[in-house]
Amino acid sequence: MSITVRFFASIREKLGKEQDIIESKGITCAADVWNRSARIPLPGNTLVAVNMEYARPDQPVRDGDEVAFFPPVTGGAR
Amino acid sequence: MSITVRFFASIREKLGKEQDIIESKGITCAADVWNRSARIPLPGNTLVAVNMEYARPDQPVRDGDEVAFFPPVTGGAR
Amino acid sequence: MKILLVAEAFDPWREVERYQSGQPGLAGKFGATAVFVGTLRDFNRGNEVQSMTLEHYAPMTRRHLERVAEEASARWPIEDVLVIHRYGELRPNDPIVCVAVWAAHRDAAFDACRYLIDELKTRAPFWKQELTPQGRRWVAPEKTK
Amino acid sequence: MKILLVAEAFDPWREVERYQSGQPGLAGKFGATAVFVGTLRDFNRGNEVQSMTLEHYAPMTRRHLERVAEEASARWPIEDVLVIHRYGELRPNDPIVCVAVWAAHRDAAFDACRYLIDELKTRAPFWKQELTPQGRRWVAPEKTK
Repeated sequence: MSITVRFFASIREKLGKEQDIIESKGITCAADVWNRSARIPLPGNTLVAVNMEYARPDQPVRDGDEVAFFPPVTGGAR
Repeated sequence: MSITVRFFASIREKLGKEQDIIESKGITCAADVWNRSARIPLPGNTLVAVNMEYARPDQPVRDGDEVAFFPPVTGGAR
Repeated sequence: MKILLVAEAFDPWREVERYQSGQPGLAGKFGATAVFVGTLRDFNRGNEVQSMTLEHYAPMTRRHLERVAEEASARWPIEDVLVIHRYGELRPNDPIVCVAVWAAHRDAAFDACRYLIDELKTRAPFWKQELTPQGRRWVAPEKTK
Repeated sequence: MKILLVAEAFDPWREVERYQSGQPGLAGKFGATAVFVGTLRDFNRGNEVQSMTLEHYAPMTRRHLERVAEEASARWPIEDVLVIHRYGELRPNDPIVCVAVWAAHRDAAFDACRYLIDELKTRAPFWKQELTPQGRRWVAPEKTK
């Protein structure tokens, strides 16, 4: 009965952790996952992915989901 | 005292010659070169080059010039 | 179609040649190939760059690269696509990304190649951190073109 | 900048790799490479193509390819250009033309590469003749895009 939480790049560094496993009890959306795991306000430009699909913070999450938080992406070439 | 004339591709085939050297006497423009060397009317879509620069049929030519006639170009890739 | 995520330096020209020769069904069918290669420069915004670390979210990266390639294949008449993206620690002059598109005609090859590189920049979860003489810094996302 | 007119089949990926490695001044300075390769297909307008002969006006061809490359260099911030154009008798799957552009940024690389291939098609004096089972035929020029 758990949700996997992943943090990347500057958010990972800021929180000092890259992965968390939290209880799903009481969690209804991605923002709840952030609040329980990060314990600081969600930075405005943070991207959210639920099960590797981009999502909004109010997207519902359920037991077994993987929820990721990361800054704007910078792949490819200039 | 001569002008070098070159024909390419379908025009070369049609005339049955790829190069001609003609007297420059009496020649004032590229069209005169065509008329003396080809002896048929200049086809409408023929491209003309004088000394390897694209030119109009009425471009003046002088002794020592190289004048070329060819169909629309088809280099590169589709 | 092939998507490669690689941890080690790669030679994009050799990879394109190898992929193309390994697709005998392509021979004679494509008239146009458009390739884009992004390479790490030794300077950025006025600073010397000594190395760059490319972090990514591996399974999500692969899924989104595949999706962008499928979108390009649906949108343009193209024959094949190869995408190679590096991750991990890179040195200046290392290729970062290579996108190759084979098509019958050049417009489709160019347009699909450019779509791929533009889309992967905004959708694939990669993050760049540069090491400069002033220390490490996360690269800011590109402004909208 | 290099313009090559070649009578024999060439491997465009090997040539790009070789040219790039032979320009040590480029290393670290370019972030983007755009390459276009045009290849002879084994069909055109519904007919099987057995071979193609590419006639050209050698010194004029070279002069106009150089000029197009210089125009691209003046118009976009690019670092280097390589153009290879085949002439003579080609077989299906043989590369016809390769245009490679190195630049700091991708927009310039793409735009200059496309400009080069579009311009050389309309200005370089090349003529294609295809051999099909129905005989030889001169290829008609492309309609304006």
